Amino acid sequence: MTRTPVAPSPFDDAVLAAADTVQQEIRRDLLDRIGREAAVVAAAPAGAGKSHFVADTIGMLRGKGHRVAVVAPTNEQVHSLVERITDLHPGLPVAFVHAQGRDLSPTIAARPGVSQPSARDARDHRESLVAATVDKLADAHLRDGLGDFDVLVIDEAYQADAARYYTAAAVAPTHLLVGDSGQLDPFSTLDDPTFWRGGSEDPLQTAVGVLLRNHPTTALHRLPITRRLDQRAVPVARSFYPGHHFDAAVVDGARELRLDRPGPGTRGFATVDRALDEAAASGWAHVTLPGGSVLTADPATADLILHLVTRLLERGARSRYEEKKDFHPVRPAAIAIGVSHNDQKDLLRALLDDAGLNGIAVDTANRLQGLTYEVIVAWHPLAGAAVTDAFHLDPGRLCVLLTRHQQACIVVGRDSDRALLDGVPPATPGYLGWDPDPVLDGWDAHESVFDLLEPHRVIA
Amino acid sequence: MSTALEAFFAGRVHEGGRALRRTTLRHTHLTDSPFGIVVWRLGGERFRAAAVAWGPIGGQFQLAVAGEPRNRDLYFAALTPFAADLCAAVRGAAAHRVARQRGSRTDLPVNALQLVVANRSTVGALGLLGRYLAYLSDRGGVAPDPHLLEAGKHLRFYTRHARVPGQALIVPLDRLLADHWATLLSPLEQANLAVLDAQIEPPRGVHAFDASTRAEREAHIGPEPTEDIDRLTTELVQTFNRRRAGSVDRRTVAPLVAPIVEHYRRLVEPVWDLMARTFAREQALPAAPSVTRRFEVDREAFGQHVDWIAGGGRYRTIDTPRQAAMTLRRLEEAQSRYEAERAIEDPACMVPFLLDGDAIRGTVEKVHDNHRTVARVRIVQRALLTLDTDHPVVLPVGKKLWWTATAHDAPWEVVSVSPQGDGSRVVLMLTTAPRAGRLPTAGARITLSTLRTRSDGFPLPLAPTPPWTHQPATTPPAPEPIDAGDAEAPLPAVDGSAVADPEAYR
Amino acid sequence: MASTTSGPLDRPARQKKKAARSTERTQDVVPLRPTKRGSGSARQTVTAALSEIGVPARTRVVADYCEARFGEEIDTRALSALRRDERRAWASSSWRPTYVVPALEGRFFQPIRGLIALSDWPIERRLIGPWSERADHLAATLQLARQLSWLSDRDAAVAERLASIVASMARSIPGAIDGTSVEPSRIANAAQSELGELAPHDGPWRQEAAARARQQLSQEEQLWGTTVMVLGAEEQ
Amino acid sequence: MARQKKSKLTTAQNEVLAVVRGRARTTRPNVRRLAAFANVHTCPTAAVAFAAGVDTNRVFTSSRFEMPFGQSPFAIGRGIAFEQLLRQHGHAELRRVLTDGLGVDFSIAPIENLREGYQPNRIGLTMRASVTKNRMREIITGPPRPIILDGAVLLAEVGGLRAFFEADEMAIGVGGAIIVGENKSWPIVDGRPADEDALGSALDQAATYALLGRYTLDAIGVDPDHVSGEVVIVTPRNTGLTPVLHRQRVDGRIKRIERLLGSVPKVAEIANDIPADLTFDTVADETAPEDARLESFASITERLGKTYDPGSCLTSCGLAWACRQCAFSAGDPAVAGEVVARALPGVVTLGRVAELSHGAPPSPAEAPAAGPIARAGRLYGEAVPVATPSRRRSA
Repeated sequence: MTRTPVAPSPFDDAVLAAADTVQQEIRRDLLDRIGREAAVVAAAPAGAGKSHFVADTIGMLRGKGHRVAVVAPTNEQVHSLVERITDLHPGLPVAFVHAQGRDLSPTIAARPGVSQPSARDARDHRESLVAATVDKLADAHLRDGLGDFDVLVIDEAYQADAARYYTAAAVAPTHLLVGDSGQLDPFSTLDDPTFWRGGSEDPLQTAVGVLLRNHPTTALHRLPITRRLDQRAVPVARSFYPGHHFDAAVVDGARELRLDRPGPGTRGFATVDRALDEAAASGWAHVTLPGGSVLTADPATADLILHLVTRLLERGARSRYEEKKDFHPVRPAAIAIGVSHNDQKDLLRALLDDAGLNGIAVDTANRLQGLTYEVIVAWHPLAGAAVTDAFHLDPGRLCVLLTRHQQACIVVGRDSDRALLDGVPPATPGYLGWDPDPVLDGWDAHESVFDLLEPHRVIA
Repeated sequence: MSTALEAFFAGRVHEGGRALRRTTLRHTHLTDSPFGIVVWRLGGERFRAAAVAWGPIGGQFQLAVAGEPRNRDLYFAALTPFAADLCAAVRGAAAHRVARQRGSRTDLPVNALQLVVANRSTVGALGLLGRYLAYLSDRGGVAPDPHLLEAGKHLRFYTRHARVPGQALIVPLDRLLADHWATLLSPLEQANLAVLDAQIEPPRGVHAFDASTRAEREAHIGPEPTEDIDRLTTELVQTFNRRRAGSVDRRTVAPLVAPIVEHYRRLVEPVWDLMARTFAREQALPAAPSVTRRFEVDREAFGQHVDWIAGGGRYRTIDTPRQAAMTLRRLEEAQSRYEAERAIEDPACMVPFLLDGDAIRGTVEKVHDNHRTVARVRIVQRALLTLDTDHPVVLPVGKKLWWTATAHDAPWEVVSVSPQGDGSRVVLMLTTAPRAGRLPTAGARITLSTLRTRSDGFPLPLAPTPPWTHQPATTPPAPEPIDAGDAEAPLPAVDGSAVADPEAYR
Repeated sequence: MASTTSGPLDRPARQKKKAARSTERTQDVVPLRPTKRGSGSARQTVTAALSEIGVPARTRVVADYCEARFGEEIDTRALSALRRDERRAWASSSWRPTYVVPALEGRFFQPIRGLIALSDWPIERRLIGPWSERADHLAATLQLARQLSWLSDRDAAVAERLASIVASMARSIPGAIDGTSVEPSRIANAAQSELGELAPHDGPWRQEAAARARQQLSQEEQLWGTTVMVLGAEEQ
Repeated sequence: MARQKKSKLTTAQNEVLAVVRGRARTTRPNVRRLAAFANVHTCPTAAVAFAAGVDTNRVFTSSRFEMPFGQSPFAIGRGIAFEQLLRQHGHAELRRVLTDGLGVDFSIAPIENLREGYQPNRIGLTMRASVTKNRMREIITGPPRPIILDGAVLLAEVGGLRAFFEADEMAIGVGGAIIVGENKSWPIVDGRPADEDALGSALDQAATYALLGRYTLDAIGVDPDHVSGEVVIVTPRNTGLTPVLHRQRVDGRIKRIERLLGSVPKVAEIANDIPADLTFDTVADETAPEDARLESFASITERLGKTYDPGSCLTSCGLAWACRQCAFSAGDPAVAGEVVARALPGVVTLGRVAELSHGAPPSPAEAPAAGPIARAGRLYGEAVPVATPSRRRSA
């Protein structure tokens, strides 16, 4: 049990130094390329502090007088980018160009330097730092001719697909692509989106993918650090980044989750309490309901999840951090529930609202990408499934669900889930010029994660 | 797709002994003068249509048989009449235009030539044939008949357009039937038109399953022949080649090819009749309102294609990044809109959405159209709708649903959900100003769902020149002839029983 | 597998196939079962019967139900042979369909002779504690009574055969049988009310025992029971 | 690398298996049979048939359950011709395509043709296997010159028994690595295969050879990773037969094959606990009446158990049509495919599904699945009041 006294420095200086070196190289390579049609790619594991790095780099670029456009796939991601930038560089002018109804939250919007002009105004005033979603920037470029920047910075570049990148890429010659290669690839609603797979024209490859495919010599750097995850979470995270080594920035014991009121409570809560204690002590708990195949929006699983979060708050969870060294209560806003399907999301949302827990976020893996919470409850993608398929095996989905947390992650599934990986994976089709295989890769990732979680298993 | 519904269908089909309708309407436009095509290939020879039959569905077919399709001269001689007819039919259909009411510059063809084939594998076969013909080289200074090249371009266009969800320019009947009927057949088995038909209309007193297994054994649809079929073909072709002794002269060859023609006529006839029968059966079903809209999109594409060809245009064989990006967007658009239109127009197609909780149905308890609320800064007028659903529903507050009657308009937002009788009482708020037509009347039974028929904002065409990031290091090859190999001498056929491990050549 | 909708093919599969054999049905109809009843069809029939009963049941009851409902004679001795085959199949491959398994007693989780269940049921339903056997009997009676009333206006023949079973099952239930008449609704109510009294005891016990089982037992033991030899109990 | 130890069968075990085979025609495992078995490996009946060496594709010969797995003579002729094209004139085409594709000069590389000069039996295969092993050893001991092995033979332990696998070609000494090649006679046009599944299985075959090659090196104490995780597929380009080479990484597929080899049931174990008197004899008896053959098969599957999944069985197992018949006869939801089977936890037959859809009272075990089905029944009834009648043809 990690009740070790706080180390003098909560950080692992070697890891920080290594990360800093790489970041310096990235900035140097970027500055070398300014004015030319060239790019730098920064691949990061989950929670490497990308946004901070992006905000910092943007400040550096603006300091040198370069005009910058910074984009990300979703509005939420851009909102938090604007927040980060203004955190680090108070007063630095940032123009957030957005679609109707996607305004910044009033508090951020009110910060000095922050403006929300129309695309046309942004163009006319030659705003020198524009933030937008990839789609909005593309639209503003085509419709209103917004562009002519020195540098385009793309965050979450592994979620942006080549089709969206196509137009955004035209706003500046020099690009910095920052992203997390372990998360979900761009997806399509088509029944068969594989028509172009393997071709350099494939609109569904990632922005990074199309860039490296067409320009294999592009500088590619790997950040060797995760700041969000601590050492207890790293082994699991590593199964999603083959060939990419990284370590936790914080030393063991720098973080702690404490449950003031002791469990186990009433008989009904026995399992829930055991799960919470395990999660608090080790950072992980894998709670399994009785085996068997159930509907995707299984009520029993939803109930268990509800109990877990209510009980977590009831027991007065408090956490301690490298930054905030003394304990502070875990608020609902610091808890999120990750699922794979919208009907699971709807069911849980309804249950939580009834229980007056509107503060707790529930969302699908796609929407949780890039976000951070203290505690995550993850509805295992294979929970109660009768068979495996490409969607539920996708390593990216599992990666997102299991790498959002700073303190603890509670995975909820069924006894029978592990057995789905007995036997042999299905035969898969082949695509020339396209090596990865989501099913086979996912099969391995899932298996190693199951093994890593086994010591934290709590049978419900 | 709702698994519960699929299970229900399986149970009822097993019980009733025949397929059940998945729809109450027909969701594919079927024209009055469709152009049918049947293809039989030489086994393993993806570019060799050993026989092509074509003609008006329900009418007589013409049959083109080369005898030795691996001989360029014989092959082209046989295919030319088919090519000529296809070109004539396409140009004929494109001749009459009407000025477009709205949108793009091009006038809209009044009609478009609808191709009908037995299955999706025939679509694939035509695609390869088209790829082969569209870019023929004039080897040895002999230019192939221009009809062949043009027909190749048409086939390329049709098979690429086949990917558009809900399109009706080229109709693979297996797909059409599988969309309209629920059977006991697994997806794999649904690829056989005869098997599908047997489950839909089994002979009197015969269970669908028994009828379809027999059909599976006895009916051959093509385009890929079975071992038994090609054992016959092999003998015939060998005799043919021996007799013609290298001659490709029409007069010499014509009498010799007759037995092979007969062989394929026997193969084509049952398929042709089957196509006519299945086509007629689906045509009898009332068409869904939106098929005309979707076919208008098809006609536009068809018109643009014909103009492009007329202008001597050629198609790339590999999309540019721009084409791929725009196509992807177009296909996704078409797909979601097709799904929505089906379910909104056809109660049977809404069932899976109700079962999966993506739609709710109930009786309007009351409508309050003068509710005031704050939208961002100012007070606005909104409508509140109270709906009593037949079945308990799980909906988070704030979830957006579209009333099927206004699926092209603004959504309703869930305000509250509470138990009520056997179901739930759901209060929803209209997310825009309550105008007439936007509000249902009290007492009405209505359905709301996540489906909508309008997408936000129409996308702009992408810049013609790709950004440097999307320019391949090596520029992709320009469209090239792929017929180089067809100069090679025909390969000797080898019977499976004559080799140790025939599987090795699969 | 009965139903009433019209059409020549709506009879239950087995009857349909008998028809196919006896009467001059068209050749297209393939016999729907091997003509001889081997241990083979016993497996399917017993599985079908158990899933319709829905709780662990005595082999005798299952056999009677099979006969009444499907017109299949099941030799109760064949059932133990079946169970051996089942376990071999389970051990021999990663095949994981529904098996016929023994119900387990709740202390050492040993298989209980002559009381069978289905492997895809949650373990708490396959465990037998102080109240469980009675509770299961009531649940079974309740379900069969409902089944009876539903069938009676759909398949008189089957209903008739079923009635006697339901009657004999209901005998032990106070207030279920009024004289000789078999009233499904009356029986159901009686079973329901007694069940209502047992549930508060049986339910929690099963939950607790199931939790123990899932902590202590391997997947295999959770299905087939432990093989610890205790006086009086023997592996079957 | 874990490598199963091979074990000889006892006479008794061999006799048991002989009984199981009866009159059924036999077959040996090879890369394609292994791949086919992978698709049905959870089926106990398929496992027993595979272990006993029963040729499932021919068990039902000359009955209505015989599946048309045969190929057109033209297709086979094309395949053979393509192989010959690669070999003729001292393997000129193979040399060219490897040189172009791998960037290593094979124009003068020695070629060890293992297809000729060896007896077509286990002795010959054993000799070819040892030559293959020796040539592979040279990757570290020998001079750094490229060699091509045509028809390399690799040893595998399948189900605990020795099996021989024949690789199309093996290019040794490509930058210190060994690269496995697989030839297919279907065309690649505009850089795309006509059929992604065909490409997938070709890559799986190459992956199998790569894995067995690694086992071979491992067995002789050489670093297995000398066998590259990248394989090559050689196919015709466009019309005609002009060969072209494609490189592809198959690490994931290699892992899959490793799992597969590990999950093939041990023949010895199967022989030990197989029910006595269980045999495919009657099933394979072409003189017996069809229904008798089916019935005998049904009793086998009943005793061993079977998993019928149309999606995988119909493409991979010669018993599938018979299995489908049994499944239908039993009203097994599996006939309608995996989606349906998955939707019905606790409900055993389609007949029962129909009843539940008509409102039959579900048992506690059936309740979870019954609710949605009954509701589907109601909703469909509302939407389609009377099932659309359509003209019936008379039989």
